Amino acid sequence: MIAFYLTLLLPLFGTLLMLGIGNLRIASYCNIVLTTVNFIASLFIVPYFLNNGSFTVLEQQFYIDAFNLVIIVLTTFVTMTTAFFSNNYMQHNIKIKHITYRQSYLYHVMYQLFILMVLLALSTNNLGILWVTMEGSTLSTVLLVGLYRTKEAIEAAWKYFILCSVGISLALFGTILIYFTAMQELSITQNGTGLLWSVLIHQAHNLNPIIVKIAFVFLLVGYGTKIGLVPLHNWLPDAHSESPAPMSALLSGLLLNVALYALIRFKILVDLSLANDLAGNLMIIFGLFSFIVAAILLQRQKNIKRLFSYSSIEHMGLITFAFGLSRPTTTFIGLFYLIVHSLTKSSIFMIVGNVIQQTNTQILCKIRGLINSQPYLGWCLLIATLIIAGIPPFGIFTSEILLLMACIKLSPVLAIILCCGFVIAFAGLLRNIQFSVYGEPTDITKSKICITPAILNLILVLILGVYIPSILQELLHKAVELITV
Amino acid sequence: MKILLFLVVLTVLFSSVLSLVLHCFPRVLKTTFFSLLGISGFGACIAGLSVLITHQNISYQLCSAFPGLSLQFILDPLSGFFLTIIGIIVISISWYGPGYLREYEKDKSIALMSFFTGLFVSGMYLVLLANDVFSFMVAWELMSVSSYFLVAYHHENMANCQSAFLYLLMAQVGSVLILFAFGILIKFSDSGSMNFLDLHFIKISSDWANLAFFLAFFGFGMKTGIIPLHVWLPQAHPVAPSHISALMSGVMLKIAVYGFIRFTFGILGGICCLQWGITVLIFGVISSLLGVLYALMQHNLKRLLAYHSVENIGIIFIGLGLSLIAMKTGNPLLASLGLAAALYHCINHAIFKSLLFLGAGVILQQSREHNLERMGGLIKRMPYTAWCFLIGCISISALPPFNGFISEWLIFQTAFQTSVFLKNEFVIVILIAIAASLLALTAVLAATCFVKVYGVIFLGQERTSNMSQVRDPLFGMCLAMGFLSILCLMFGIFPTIIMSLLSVISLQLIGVQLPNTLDVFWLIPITSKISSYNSIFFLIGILTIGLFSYFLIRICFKRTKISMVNPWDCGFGGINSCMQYTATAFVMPLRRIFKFTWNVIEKTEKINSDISYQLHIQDWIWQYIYIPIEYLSLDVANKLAKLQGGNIRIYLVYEFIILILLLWVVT
Amino acid sequence: MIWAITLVQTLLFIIIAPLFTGIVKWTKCKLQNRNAPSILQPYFNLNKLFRKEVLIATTTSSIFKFAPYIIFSINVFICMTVPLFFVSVFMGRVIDVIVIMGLFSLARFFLTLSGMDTGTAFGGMGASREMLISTFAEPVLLIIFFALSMVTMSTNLTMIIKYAVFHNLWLQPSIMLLAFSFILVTLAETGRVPVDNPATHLELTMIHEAMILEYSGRYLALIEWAAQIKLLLYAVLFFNLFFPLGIAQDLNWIDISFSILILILKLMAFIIAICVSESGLAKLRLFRAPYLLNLSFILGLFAVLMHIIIEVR
Amino acid sequence: MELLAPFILLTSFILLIQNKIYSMISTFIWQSTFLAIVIFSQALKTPGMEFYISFILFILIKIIFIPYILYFFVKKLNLHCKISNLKYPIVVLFSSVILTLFCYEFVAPLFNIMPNINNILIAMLIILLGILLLITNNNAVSYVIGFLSIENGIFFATLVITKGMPVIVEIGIAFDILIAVTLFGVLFMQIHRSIDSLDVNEMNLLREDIE
Repeated sequence: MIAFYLTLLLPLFGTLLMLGIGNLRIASYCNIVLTTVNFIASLFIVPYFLNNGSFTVLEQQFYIDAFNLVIIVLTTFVTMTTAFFSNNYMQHNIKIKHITYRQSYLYHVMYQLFILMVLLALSTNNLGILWVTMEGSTLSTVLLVGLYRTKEAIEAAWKYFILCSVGISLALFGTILIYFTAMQELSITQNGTGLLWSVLIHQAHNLNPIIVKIAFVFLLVGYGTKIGLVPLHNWLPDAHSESPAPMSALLSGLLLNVALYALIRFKILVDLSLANDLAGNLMIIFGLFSFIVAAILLQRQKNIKRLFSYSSIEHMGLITFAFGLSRPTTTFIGLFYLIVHSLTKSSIFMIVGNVIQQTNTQILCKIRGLINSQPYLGWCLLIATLIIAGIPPFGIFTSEILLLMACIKLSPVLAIILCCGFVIAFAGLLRNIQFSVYGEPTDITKSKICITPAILNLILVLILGVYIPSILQELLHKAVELITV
Repeated sequence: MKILLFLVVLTVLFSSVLSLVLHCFPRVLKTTFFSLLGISGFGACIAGLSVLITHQNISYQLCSAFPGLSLQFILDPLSGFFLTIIGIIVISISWYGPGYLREYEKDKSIALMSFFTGLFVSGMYLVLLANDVFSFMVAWELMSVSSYFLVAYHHENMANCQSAFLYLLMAQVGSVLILFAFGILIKFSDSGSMNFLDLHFIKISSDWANLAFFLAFFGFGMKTGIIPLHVWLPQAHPVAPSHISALMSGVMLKIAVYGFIRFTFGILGGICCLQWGITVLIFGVISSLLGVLYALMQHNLKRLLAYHSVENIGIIFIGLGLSLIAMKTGNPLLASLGLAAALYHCINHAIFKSLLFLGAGVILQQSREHNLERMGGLIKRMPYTAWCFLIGCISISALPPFNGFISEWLIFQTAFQTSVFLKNEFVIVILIAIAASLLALTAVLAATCFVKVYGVIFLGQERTSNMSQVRDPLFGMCLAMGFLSILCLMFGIFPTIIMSLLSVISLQLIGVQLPNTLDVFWLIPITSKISSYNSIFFLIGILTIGLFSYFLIRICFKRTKISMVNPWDCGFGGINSCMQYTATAFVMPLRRIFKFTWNVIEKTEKINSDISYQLHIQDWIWQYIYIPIEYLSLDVANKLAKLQGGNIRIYLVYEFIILILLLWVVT
Repeated sequence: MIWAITLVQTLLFIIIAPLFTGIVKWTKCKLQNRNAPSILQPYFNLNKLFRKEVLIATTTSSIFKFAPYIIFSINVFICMTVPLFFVSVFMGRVIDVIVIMGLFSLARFFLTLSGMDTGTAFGGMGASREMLISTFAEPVLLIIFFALSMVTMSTNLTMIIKYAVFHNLWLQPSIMLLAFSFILVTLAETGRVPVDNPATHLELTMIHEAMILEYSGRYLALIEWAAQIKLLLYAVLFFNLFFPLGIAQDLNWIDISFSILILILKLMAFIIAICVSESGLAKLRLFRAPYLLNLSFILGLFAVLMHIIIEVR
Repeated sequence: MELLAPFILLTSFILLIQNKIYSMISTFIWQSTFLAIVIFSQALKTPGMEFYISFILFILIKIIFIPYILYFFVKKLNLHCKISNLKYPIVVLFSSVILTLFCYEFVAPLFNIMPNINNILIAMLIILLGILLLITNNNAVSYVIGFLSIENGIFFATLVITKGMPVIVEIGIAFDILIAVTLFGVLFMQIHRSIDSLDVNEMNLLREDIE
């Protein structure tokens, strides 16, 4: 129980601490220390959870079950590795006068605030607070996206802010509708607990189906914009490509997961109340559509970070598709895919950050011959791209195979689309990366590269690809029972 | 035996990891890596042969991460046979490697190459041993990705990277197709288990089986290089270092053939229908004919050999097609003969193709020259390699004493017997007749091509000056080539031993054993009344006559003098090297007759008194299938990019429309 | 006893071959009313060549010296397996029809290699043209043997002849078509007039001659002799496969002498046919020769069709 | 309560066709005041303090703080002289009419089981008109007002459907809106410094359709 309090209070304490510290070097070291302690604290929740099941804290305001525990541990781990990387990255930026001290001060404050908001969103029991913290996480990252003050960065920040906040406000309307249906069921005495998840889950089967359907539409559009499903994805490539590398690692590694977590929370309710799989089908359609469109758009990307942000859209589409199929096996694969994807994607953005620092350009055709000029970095980039494109021993490939197998069993037509998508994505990714990795090296500024956190992530993905530790397997099974009713 | 199997796979993996560790001093690394590789190859041979001889399978189970999914491995006669193929080639490469990599030590890092070679060989082992879909796919992808790195080893010029990318992309497409085929099978297996053995007993309707078969055929075809899908092969193999391209074209194509055999005969054994056999036969014939026709026109030695791999794979698929037809029309004996012929050609092709690639490697290493037109007269400078290369050329053009002829002869026998057996199916007999004659045409064209290659490279006069420092290679390389050429001869002279081993496989897959004759010499496919071939008497007969006539002439015409003169120059003056027939001239008649198969671009310009002649041979398929696909994908991407217009109001309009649409859908 | 008969047959083959070419040349000159050299002229040539001094080009390698022996031994070995007048031969089961085809292509392989070895234009030209012709001749040979083995259910030469004699196959239409296409192939393979003019040394037209231009002395003798054996072989094969009328089945003297007589008559007819065709037809242009062979290929296919349609059902 | 609902709807209609910033801000203030009155009437009816808290909060933020900030920025970036040239106001009005028709036609049957049907539709309409406002205007400040009118619509929906959200959520939402508006201000400064005009159409550097 204390571990849980610690995990939540640490980022709060961190934000206040960062407000106080002016010097960049101390701030980034504190950042690393805070995030590591936070990760260890979140690890301690797991044994507590394993021996006495899902529990609520602070008279039902916070609720921990298998599903959000997995994502909390994942979030804290990714924030820790990104903190290591951002320490080196920010110092380099300061050295080349890319950002001023004030901006790095803002960066660290917002970094801790973002972690606080995400952890709150994951652990809250109250769906209203879930909306508030989602809005808070968007607000805290807007300034970070526009950190570099270039024309494109400001434009990206503006678009990110407008599109996400408008989208999420629709989600708020959906939450209100859910709250209304809950109010009708609950007796007057508990009017305060209408929005509490643990209460709603028991009442879900007799919620009014019609209103729940409309609520889910608003929620899907709302949180869909945050996940980056295709018709609503336009902010994602701009935001991820213009923000600083640790920021884009966090954005694509964590924020998308949290949005998907929120959507699945509501999907469980909708499935219980509607009894037909309307929610699942909608998610399948959106997921598959974004998978194919993103895979096709991968072909023509000129900017290295845009390339990987489109690959994030593609993988998130695939994960939504997996959850949409709402079978025990596919949800298991979806969860596993979520973990593996966020690990790989954050490590890729760290490596890309290093590459951009060396070649100080994001245009793919200007980066040439990395293997010859920077062997470690070049090989890391090549292997990371191949991992995300799906090569054998790593996690992405295993989850792709299992998803395809499950999908063939359910509906072969969808499986055909999946196959074409895999191949197009593979072609798009490798075609663009290979010229920057092979060939004669262009002139680059030699500077210290820090890819140890990225390699740590990739090794974890390799281990996950081959063998899942029993604790994780047990957690995932509990989460699957929760999600697929 | 199980420990031996472990030993084989683990030594390769250990050697690849070791090579990363020792990367700072290449000489030690080179010797240790190749010796470990040799040991594992030798172990593989023993394991394979032991299974073939003692028929009992070795199976092993490894539990893995996911629920209800365990990696199963099995070594049965079929995979044992292919394990021996890998073993033989890996042994010869382990001798060849150190000598060949001598020049690589200075600039390039050998550690990376040996790391990926280790992974590549272990991937191939695991593909053979895999007994369930998951481990098969993992090993398959491991094999193609590690060979991608090997192909992209010389990544200085962009053409290599482009062909490496094409190679990996087509391997990826192939593996997705195979995955889909397996998926269909799993869909029908009630227990949902991925094990090959359970998949064999599934109840599947015929049109699903058709879909699965054709998917698997094009998936594996993509990897073996059947004609429409062969485009990556002539670009990827010549680019890799020679011993790797020997490993790739000698062995990797066979692994893909193994996969196909495992899928069609192993899993779908019971439910095959006639169209399968016919399509395989037609594709086999087309790819063998077009493969050799394209090979004729090549100037780059290694590209020529790569095209020949396409041709030989076509021949293997002809054998498989015939056996499928025979199996469907109810004659299992002929089916097992066809399968045995195809497998026999697999091992033959593995041996003589690796011999030729290793020979090509020696030529390239010594003369630094890829283009045939600039070589000539090398036999005088490196006689040993010349003779080994000659044996390779003779066996690849399927001429009697050597192993190429045996498998071709067996395929002809299957063709004759199936046509005799299927007297009343009018269409099939004509198809088999045309296939057999086109196979003969391919054999002759292969002979023409290798006469050209051998004549232009080794015989005649030197065409350029830099042939002067060409010498016979180091002992290791000579040993490898010698070992392979002796094997070519042995497989040509003692076919009955191999056939008895192959009949064990056909017993396992088709259930009918070939009538193995008792004595060692007589190769009698079905009954001696129909046809028989005794390779020992044949060879003894020719040798006795040859030696007898040689000594007879030497004794009774001792006194005649032998003197060396300049060749006849019609009295005009000294013969110089450019008067010789070049490779292009040699195949000019065939080019004019078969001109519809290539996209021939010939230009002769006359620039102030000196005439320049340019000839470009392009592949129709590349122009009419692959380039349009590329443009199509880019166009679709550009059109879709309109979605990201840049104006925030348009994005909001998208959101608005989606909201309205969903609301409308929900009500 | 059989191996004695085979030995006699092979020796007979080797000895008659130059005589056969001598008679062909003699009749051709008589037809074109030129006074012809004596029938035994080939023997004198061979004798002279064996004694003459051997001149070897400096540019050639060891293959140049080995090739004639290999070619000669291949052709002699084939004589051991092809029955001349007695049907079953000691080496009969060792190789079958396809292996004979393979042996001919092996001989051609070494001949072309030796042609290329000299490093002169003639060698390369001859090799390339020889390979062109054989590219179109091989499939025809195969389709002929395919049809034959379909009819006689076996690819073994002795089995085919026994079946043909027993069922007197030559009356069947498909066998007649095969016979005609086999004649066209023999013309191409042995380098007779429509495809290649054996008598001339003109660069434009010679195929077989161009490859052996550099040979002299005993090597030239061996190759010439092998070519003559090959011509006789094709003639005998033609009659054995398609008109095995009088061939002896069992070992009594009457049958053997009768079959020798029939053989002589058949060879005479063959010689007359060749000479008439040689003096009548002009040499085809090089790129026209494939059309001739394509014609024979289609005839072969028709034979297979005919066999299935008429004879089977 | 029922009396004021159409007035709020009217104000959002007027917002759509405004072309001067000042008039837009004033219409927004009118909309917030109407909403405040509705909250106050609700507060009277129900016992308990949370409605009074949300009333005070609402007035503080929506009527005093935000308009002050907006006026401050408009004066600072001297936008008041510019007229947002709405090319074709008629089309905008026409589309808003279609929107209302759509709402009444399609969505109404869904909500018939709810007590006060037309209030919910008005709330829904305010939200959709807010989005329409965003789409049609091209001035950054009008985006702020559009965003805030959507918030007003949602706030009105909470009042009508569920008689107000739990207090924590109310405070959270208000706090979020406050931060959102300050962020809008910061972004205005940055945009003004980068492209020295607040026109949204200029900001399309990040595009992919140009080859």
